[in-house]
Amino acid sequence: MLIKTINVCKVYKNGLEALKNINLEIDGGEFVFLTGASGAGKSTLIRLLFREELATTGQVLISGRNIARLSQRETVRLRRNTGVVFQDFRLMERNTVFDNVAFALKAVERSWEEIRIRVPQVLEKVGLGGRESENVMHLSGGEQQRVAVARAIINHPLILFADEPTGDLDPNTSLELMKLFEQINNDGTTLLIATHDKEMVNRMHRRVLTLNGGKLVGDTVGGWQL
Amino acid sequence: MLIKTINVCKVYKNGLEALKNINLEIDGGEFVFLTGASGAGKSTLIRLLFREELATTGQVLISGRNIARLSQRETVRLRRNTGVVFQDFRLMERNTVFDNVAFALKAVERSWEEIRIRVPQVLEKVGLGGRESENVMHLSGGEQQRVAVARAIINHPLILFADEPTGDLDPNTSLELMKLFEQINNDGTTLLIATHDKEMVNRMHRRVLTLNGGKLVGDTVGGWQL
Amino acid sequence: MRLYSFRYIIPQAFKSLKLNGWMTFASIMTISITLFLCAISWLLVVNIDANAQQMESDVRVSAYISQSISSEDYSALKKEIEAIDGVDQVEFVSKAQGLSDLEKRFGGVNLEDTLGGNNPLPDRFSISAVNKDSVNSVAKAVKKLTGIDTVRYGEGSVEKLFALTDTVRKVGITLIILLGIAAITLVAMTIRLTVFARRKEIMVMKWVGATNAFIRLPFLLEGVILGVIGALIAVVLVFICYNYAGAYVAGTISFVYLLKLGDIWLNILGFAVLAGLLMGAFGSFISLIKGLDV
Amino acid sequence: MRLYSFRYIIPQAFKSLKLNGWMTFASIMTISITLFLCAISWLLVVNIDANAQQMESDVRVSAYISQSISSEDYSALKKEIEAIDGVDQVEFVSKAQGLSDLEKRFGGVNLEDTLGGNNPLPDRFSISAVNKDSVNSVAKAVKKLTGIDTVRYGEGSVEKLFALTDTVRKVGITLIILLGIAAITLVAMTIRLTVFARRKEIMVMKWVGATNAFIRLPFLLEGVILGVIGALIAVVLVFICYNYAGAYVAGTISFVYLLKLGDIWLNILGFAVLAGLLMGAFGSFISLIKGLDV
Ligand SMILES: Nc1ncnc2c1ncn2[C@@H]1O[C@H](COP(=O)(O)OP(=O)(O)OP(=O)(O)O)[C@@H](O)[C@H]1O
Ligand SMILES: Nc1ncnc2c1ncn2[C@@H]1O[C@H](COP(=O)(O)OP(=O)(O)OP(=O)(O)O)[C@@H](O)[C@H]1O
Ligand SMILES: [Mg+2]
Ligand SMILES: [Mg+2]
Repeated sequence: MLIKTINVCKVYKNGLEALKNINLEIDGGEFVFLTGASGAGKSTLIRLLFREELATTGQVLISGRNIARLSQRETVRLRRNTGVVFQDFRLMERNTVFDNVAFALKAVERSWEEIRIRVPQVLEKVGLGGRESENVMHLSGGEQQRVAVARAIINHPLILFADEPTGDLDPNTSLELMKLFEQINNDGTTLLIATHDKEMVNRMHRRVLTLNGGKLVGDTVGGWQL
Repeated sequence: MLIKTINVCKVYKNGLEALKNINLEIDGGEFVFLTGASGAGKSTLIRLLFREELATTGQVLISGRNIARLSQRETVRLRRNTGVVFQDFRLMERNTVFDNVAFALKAVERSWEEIRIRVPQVLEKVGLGGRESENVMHLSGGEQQRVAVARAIINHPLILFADEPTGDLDPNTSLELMKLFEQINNDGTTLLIATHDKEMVNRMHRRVLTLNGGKLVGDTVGGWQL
Repeated sequence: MRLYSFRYIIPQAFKSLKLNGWMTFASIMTISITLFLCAISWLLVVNIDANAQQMESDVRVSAYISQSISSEDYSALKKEIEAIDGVDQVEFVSKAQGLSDLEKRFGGVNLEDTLGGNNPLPDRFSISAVNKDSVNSVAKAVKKLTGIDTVRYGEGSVEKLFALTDTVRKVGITLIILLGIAAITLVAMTIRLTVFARRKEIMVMKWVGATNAFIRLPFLLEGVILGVIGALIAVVLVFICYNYAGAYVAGTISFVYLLKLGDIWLNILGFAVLAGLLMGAFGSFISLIKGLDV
Repeated sequence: MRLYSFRYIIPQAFKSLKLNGWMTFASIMTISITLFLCAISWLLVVNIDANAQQMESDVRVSAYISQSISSEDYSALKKEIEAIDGVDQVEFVSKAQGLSDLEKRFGGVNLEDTLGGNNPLPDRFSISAVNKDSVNSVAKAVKKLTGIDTVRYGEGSVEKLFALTDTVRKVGITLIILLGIAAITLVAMTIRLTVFARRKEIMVMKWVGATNAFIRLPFLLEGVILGVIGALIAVVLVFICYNYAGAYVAGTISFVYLLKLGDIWLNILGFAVLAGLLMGAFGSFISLIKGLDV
């Protein structure tokens, strides 16, 4: 099992119980949607899975290892194998589109030749070909979101967590992005995509996890549940 | 005519032509959707209308006044009568939900008694009743978006510009927000809502402006155009 | 802007100081440190100046009385000298006293015996001037009097002393001015950094319709509060250090004259608080001019 | 971390200095100003110290020769004195010269005539010590020699002088240490502010899998670059000011001894650059410890 959670609860510092007893298994190569109302706990779950936050109780296992117990070196290795699209993008402001995407390769110490070739390729894939030299803050909301996607996928991660990656995209662009995700999935990446795009979820007909008030209330293959 | 643009073009500093010769009229009390692909120029148009940016050529008239020619005092008056929901929220980080919303009232010098009563009321309306004392950065993406909406509407603005106000919201919450917008519209506020939520636009059956590559390519009452 | 807006502006300033926790701390530190250095420099300068004045007022003109004058006329001569412009005090030094001074100087040789009671030294007046600039003119005027043979006031070395004290004063003042400029720049830089870190917040305030004054006043107030707190900390540190230094100096170089803290504490406090206040306000102001162009 | 990561780390530092334009400027200003103040204080202290040493070395012990000794034995006596530990130079001052010094002092009275060619003053040796601490022991040792009557070295005032120069040195060093602490604090604060302004960027770097070293090194390098540039600016300013001050001092108080820029410029440059470098690196380091806890 690639991803597994055992009785995971998350209580934030202000006492808010964001996740309640989540038990979850995701196999390598799966393509999973995570749905739920606003504030249901989707982002919180993703944050626990890539170790931005630690579970209050319970365990999160990636490839069988409890990620709360990783050493610094192992944490870095986990992050290098995990792509994340943040709900609020978290781009490096004041940097160019190229630098934002290239940083993910620089950080894992790829050669300059490789960076120069692969960054434009991946930008082309998300529909931002030729925008390399622009400042990310000078892009539209949807364009920024796609830069965030490009950064997350450029490393061919084993796992991709995407938190509402189509929130700022129109239906057509969303569809293209989904096709890209399918392609990545076919290449072997496991995907967990938090989304509230009902139509998209229905159309894709994949496994759907549904959260409600911090509880996992649905885990079926098919369409939108709520 | 409340809002009118005459041959408006916008060329950004990097030479990108974001809007091309936009001619547009919106009457007081209208409820208008603004649609278009990612990067079509929706946010740019809204930025011109509330004077975050100035048009490169052409004129933007609000209540018949060219807003490029407003004095500082008049600009402040215009802003006080205009509510804006930003695509990236622009909340005051590190402040509480209450402070973020209350600031809009403080800035226009309302009394403390009024603030104390109206802020919880409007938060209740957007489904965030009882969350006043939380730090905005500790809210989920959709919750933050609703704080931004609450801040924009609390002053009963004459005009409300909302840039993808449902981008981070699930369908049910979106629907409730739309009902709120209709209610505001009934109370006399003119609304211009940039959105890419096809289903919503189809369901509401209102006037829809469609942008494509910076050009206004559609202006009809009815559904999604692209 | 209506007056009751201050209900929001004042708490806003305090709230933001609290929210920006350690940025507040950094700003206060900067102001404290620079004001502390300024105050210490100022104390050094005023104390050196006080000692220089002391040394200057110790300079005396020796007027040797001609041996052709009988001692009955001395008091008239003294009056004449006292009447000269710029003369402060006139003291008579007899030749007997001059001789015994001399004997002391030469390791206790008994000159009086050697001379057979015949003292060749002249009587003299020791004259002090009201201030250092008069020394020269006093010496000249005294010299013109009949009955005065020679006038000496250590010409070379006194001029040296005056030039030295003058230079020390100038160097001290230059240092204080330099420190002051440095302090204002540092504080402006620090506050500019905090405004920069909060530029988005400022933009938001504009979009919801706040007037410039409504946005700026809390920042200005913040600056003032930072400045005053910083100044108070600096003053406390200065007082402690000065007390300690005073004890040390009294123990080792007691002949050096040290201004009493009791006499100057109000100056320091007043100056520091005013400077802190102005620095904070000015720093905020400078930062806001550019930071608020929306 | 592989070595060729430096291909990214080094440009990253420069890029970020450029991107953070005026934050870079503010940091450099802070470092320049504080180093400038440090260097100026240091120059003051070393120059005062040089002058104090000069004054200290001017202190001479006068040994009055007993009149029972015949002048043929003087050279033997001189050798004896020269042999004493701590004696630097010995100069013979004849009683004739002593008398003429005295005559000058008393406004040109002709003492020789009055005394009828009978000079009552003793001959003496004027002795300089190798350093100020030996003055006392030299005086004591000389006093024990047969043939020496009395020994004088201005006991009271010389002790005063030594205490004064000592205190001046201590105050100067304390000031420099204070300034140094202030400088490091200010620089750390400034860099901390810039790191704070960029904390989100740092988080992003972590999430894409950068190692701590990969994130920290550019910051450290940035700090070092800021420090060195700041130091160089400070040094140039100091050189200009010192040259100007040198000309001024030479024109007004030429008797004050001023170290030549040619002799000390390398010290200043080396010290300032090292200090700037360490400050920058240390400032970044401190800031990163807290700023990077993710
Ligand atoms: N850092 C935090 N501190 C305190 N409470 C938090 C924090 N982050 C989230 N919460 C709360 O936890 C709950 C779940 O938040 P989460 O962000 O997981 O929701 P979500 O499902 O992603 O919602 P959305 O669709 O709006 O993004 C929310 O009620 C939110 O207010
Ligand atoms: N500040 C800016 N400087 C330069 N170019 C800009 C700037 N803001 C937007 N653009 C460009 O102008 C075009 C229109 O941007 P705009 O933000 O108006 O699009 P949008 O319709 O809101 O898209 P989205 O649905 O993705 O938010 C885009 O190509 C964008 O890259
Ligand atoms: Mg979320
Ligand atoms: Mg937009």
